[in-house]
Amino acid sequence: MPAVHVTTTVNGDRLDYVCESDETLLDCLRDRLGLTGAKEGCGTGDCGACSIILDGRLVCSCLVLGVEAENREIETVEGLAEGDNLHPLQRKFLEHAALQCGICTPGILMAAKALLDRNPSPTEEEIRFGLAGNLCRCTGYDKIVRAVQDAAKELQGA
Amino acid sequence: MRYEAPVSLEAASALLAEAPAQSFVLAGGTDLLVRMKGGFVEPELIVDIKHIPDLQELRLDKDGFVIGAAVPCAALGENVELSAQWPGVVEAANLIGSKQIQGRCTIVGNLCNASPAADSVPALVTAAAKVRIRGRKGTRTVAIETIPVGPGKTSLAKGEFIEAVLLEKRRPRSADAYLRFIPRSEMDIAVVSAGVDLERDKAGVITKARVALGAVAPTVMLVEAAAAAIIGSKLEDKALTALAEACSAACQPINDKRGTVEFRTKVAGVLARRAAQIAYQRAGER
Amino acid sequence: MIGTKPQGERVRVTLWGSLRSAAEGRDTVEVEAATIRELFSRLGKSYPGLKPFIDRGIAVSINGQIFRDSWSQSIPKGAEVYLLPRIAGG
Amino acid sequence: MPLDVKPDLKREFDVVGTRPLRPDGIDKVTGRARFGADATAPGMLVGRILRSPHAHARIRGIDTSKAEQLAGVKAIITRDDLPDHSNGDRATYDILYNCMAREKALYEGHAVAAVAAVSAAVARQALKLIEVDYEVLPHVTDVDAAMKPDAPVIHDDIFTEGVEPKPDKPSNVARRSEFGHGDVEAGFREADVVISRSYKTEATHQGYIEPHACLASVSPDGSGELWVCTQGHFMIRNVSSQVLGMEISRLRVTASEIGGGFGGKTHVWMEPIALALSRKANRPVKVVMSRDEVFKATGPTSSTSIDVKIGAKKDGTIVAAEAILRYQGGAFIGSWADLGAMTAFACYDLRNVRTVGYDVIVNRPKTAAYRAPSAPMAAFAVESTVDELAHKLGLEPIDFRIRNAAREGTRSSYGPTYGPIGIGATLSAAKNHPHMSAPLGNNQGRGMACGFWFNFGGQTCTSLNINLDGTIALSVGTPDIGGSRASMCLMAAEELGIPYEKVRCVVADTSSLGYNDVTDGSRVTFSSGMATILAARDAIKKLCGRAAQMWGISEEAVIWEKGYAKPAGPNAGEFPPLSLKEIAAAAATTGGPIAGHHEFNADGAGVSFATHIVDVEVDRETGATRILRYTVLQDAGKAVHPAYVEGQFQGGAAQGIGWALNEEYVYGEDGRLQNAGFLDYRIPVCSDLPMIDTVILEIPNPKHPYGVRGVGETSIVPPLAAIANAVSNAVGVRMTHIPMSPPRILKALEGRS
Repeated sequence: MPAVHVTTTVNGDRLDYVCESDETLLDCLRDRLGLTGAKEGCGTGDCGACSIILDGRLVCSCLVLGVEAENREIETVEGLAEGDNLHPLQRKFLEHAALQCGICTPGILMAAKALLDRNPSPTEEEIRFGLAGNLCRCTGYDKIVRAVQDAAKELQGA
Repeated sequence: MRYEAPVSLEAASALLAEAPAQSFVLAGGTDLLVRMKGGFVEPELIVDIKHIPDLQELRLDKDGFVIGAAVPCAALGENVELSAQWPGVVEAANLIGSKQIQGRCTIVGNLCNASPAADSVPALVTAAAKVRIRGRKGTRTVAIETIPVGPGKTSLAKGEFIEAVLLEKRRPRSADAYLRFIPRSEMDIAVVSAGVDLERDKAGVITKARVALGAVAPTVMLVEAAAAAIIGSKLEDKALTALAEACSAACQPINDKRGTVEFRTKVAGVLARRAAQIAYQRAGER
Repeated sequence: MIGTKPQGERVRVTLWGSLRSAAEGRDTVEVEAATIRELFSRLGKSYPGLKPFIDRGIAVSINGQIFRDSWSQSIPKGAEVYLLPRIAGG
Repeated sequence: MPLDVKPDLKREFDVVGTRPLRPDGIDKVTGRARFGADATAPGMLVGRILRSPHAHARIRGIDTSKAEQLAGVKAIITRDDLPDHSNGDRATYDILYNCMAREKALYEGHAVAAVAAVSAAVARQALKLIEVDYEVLPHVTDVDAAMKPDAPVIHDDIFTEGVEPKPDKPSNVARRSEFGHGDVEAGFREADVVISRSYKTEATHQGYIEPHACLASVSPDGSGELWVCTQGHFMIRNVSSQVLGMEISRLRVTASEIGGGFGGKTHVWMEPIALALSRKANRPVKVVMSRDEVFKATGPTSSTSIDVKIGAKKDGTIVAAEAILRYQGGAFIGSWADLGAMTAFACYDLRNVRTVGYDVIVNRPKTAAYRAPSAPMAAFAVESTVDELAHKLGLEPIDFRIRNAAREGTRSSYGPTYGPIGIGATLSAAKNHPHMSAPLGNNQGRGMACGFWFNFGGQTCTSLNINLDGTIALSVGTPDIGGSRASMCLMAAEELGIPYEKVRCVVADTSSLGYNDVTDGSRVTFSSGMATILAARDAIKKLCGRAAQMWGISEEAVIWEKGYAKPAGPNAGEFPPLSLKEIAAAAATTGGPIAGHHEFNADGAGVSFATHIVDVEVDRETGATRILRYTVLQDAGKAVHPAYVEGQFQGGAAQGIGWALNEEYVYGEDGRLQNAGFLDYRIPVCSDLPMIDTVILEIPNPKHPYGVRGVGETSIVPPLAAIANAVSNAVGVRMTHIPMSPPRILKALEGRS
């Protein structure tokens, strides 16, 4: 099967790439488009490090085929900030030291954004279940939850 | 590997009819792509059904709910009417994987992956759900429990695929509930699971019941004896104990990396009892 | 030894369990040494059984402080000296 | 040359102890940070490794001819491409053998061959075409089974060391070690109460979310570049060049951002393979491990089997303590039982103590360190027994520990006498902490435990260069896993007396600095921090010299204060202070670039203690355990950046919780790992844990200019025992097998009733 040409929108930009029909969207973002923000931690949808937002839904990009992205809307961590001002989540993660090694941070930021888009003032438990699909081995999640709570407050204009 | 994205049911079933042996339907892909990554399957053809309008619909018509095969589980939880009438089914569907998985996986995919531990299947079985299957010669509708026949195997004939899951309207004074045991609080495959659907009369006596267990046999198990144990009762302790014992007796679990025979046998009864109490309490509120 | 350096202090060295079999079963030995380097070279001569352990890397505790490689470290008079396995971190 | 590193205990710090944003944070929250797998190079090939499906097999032959013909395959290597350059050094030979199997495949997942191809698909296909002629041999994976006389012997050239008389038959027991003092038999006779129990812990993995990855590029003249995620790129350079017979200067290694390590990336895994493939193909080769490979073929912990016996008088004084510790170190010689035997009773002041360690070889991957390696398992066994003994004596667990805790002057169970140590402080802080007296519901229980770990210093080299505009370029050689660059900038800024933002810290590659030991042993803030402070002092001396030149006075008449050179002393003369910026601007005219360096083998790291308190709730009907509340109390000496100190406490506790409740390597009868993935190797998820409260104690370390102690490892030691004690307190079953999974707890509950 010859490679497939895909036209899609990533962080608002219309982009094209050519990929094999069995290549994952994660590999296309990283190897075809050079967007290495999404990371492969497991390749089986169990760690969330590859999380992106596809047509408004939080998904693991390792469990989506590159060819499925035709005419879809993709949001990745590279698109979170607007120009040089960071998204409140990005700022709060730094202020709360909510990351140590940072490999899980892109995926967790996308999951937190998807959570706050649907539930602007979540309880601690809602945050914890909203982020349960993103493994972090360094922090024990404490400061991550506090950073999301703080960002939610700021986004609410509180 | 050939990838096709038909936009009509006819095109899809035509593709699948003369498809090579190693061909698969793609909806959420959260099982299929894992098996591809692990090298367990190397598809020659993938038919992506997410571009067929009918399959993307979740609607309530006069006979009940029609849940299209391409509707992601997350959408089930967001449907107020479905969540109100079938909380057990929605609970089960929303336990699959994580938020990321929920955005993609479908209950038909969960059903056709035919894992003994599939989360949504016990709840759909207690709900007496049906599935509409499309083949070359048109469609047929069957009870959902006839689909899985063994780990990884379904009763679908070559070229057939499931269009929708059909759920009746919720009968008055009836409700369902689903519980599963996982060692963590999220992200796990059920070690053992139990679904209960029951109906009670005005006095609170249970008149109808269906009890199903997951991950304790090659396929989901409908346990008649467990239903019988609570019909005619108001879920007093004696009835609950009989329910738990009937479930444990029916189990034929295996020892594997996720759980032991003793554990699954005991906890099946515990979960069935707790699910029955939730369903009984929910039914009281309707 | 020709042109020997000034004699260091007599140092009492305690060996950990499995080294005893390499030092004729004794759990303490005495040797003259002013630094860890001298300690190792003299120990190796008087108790050849210890040489392979020393070559593979051994840690030395002097008054409770553990030194892994600093062989020029001096050994104060009357210090408590222990030989210990080389410790890996995580 | 003893350094003047004694801390000035009365010092008020300006920036050290504050919580600024880390200098490298923006890249990590915007996706720009480049980890191991994020690098590419022109003409790059994809490397893939063929691994043994058998736990133990002789490799009679490897036929790569079909694979060689596959279009797109550029290089294939096997053992024949890796001649033995170890010239008799067993440790180097074992590393070579572990990188690629030689005579035998020693564990499932052991590398057997490797391919470099134009695409992943071609590489995968090529691996299928390589035919390996295996003679499957009997295997053993359990530590106790491997010690039985009838167990299959894995290495016929290993004879148990540390045993008299010297054995003449090869054995899976590589080494026996012993520590302790006094007369334990006499002590047990004197005891009123004696408890002895046997414990087992299963193997766990560090669980870093970033799989190993590297990009190697070696040219025909033998010079090479390697981009790799590692805790020690200098170690990678030394070991890779040794294994491949390259001269060290030929290889330059750059440490990428590292996606977690915890000791698991302190070793060489597939880096020599990538270099060898690149050398043969004469093109860059990128090798990225799958998660399955990370579980099967990197460095999990030992699994252990430990017997503990402790005796005490009615008044609560421990009079005798003994532990026999059996640790498997995978298919190669390790000294993990040594560490277990040394740390087991290290928290206690004991008259009679004896610990015996057995390092055992099995058909499993080569064990690597995992955060205070070997200590959590030994602490689980000892702290569980101590807890049970406290209850038997009718004493509060915390009081029983305070009574027997080690203190300054205590002879440690591994030998040397302790100097000033922090365990007493953590215990009294725990005793007075509100968590210790908070109410508990039914099926809920509280547990506590203590933990000990050696910290150490190690070889460190740091350079601090002053830029024209007075800003600082700080180069350290210790990869930054948990935010240490922020601490380095804080210490440099503090010593120079300039704002934190004026310092930029980078982790330099191996051609820009002298040798640095691996980032491990909780050493970075201690050693690289001390080197940074001393490099800053070196720079300050030079800055004062330059100021003296500018003022035309003698160097001795110039002092440095809060970022300024000032004239001082009787005949110094009146000059307005010169800022660092002003001196830097004039550098060209006063002698050229100004820099401070420091290279040394840091010592005096001192030992580290922690006390943990945990509340759990156990579901009696399913055996599931939920963590309700968790408190970590640990001594940091001086918390340079408190947020990242808290992060180490919380991260260690979370890993301990996962180890205690869910994580384990599950092996089948066929010697194969059954759960090589994050679905069935379950590390804690966000919804599993409560907030983790931390208490930082600051008892200054006299051997560091700012009093710093390492904090990175100790907090993984107490959780296993603390949770076991909490479960026992909640539902009255003493769990002796880690992890305390629901099936095990349920079985224990049913066994008891």
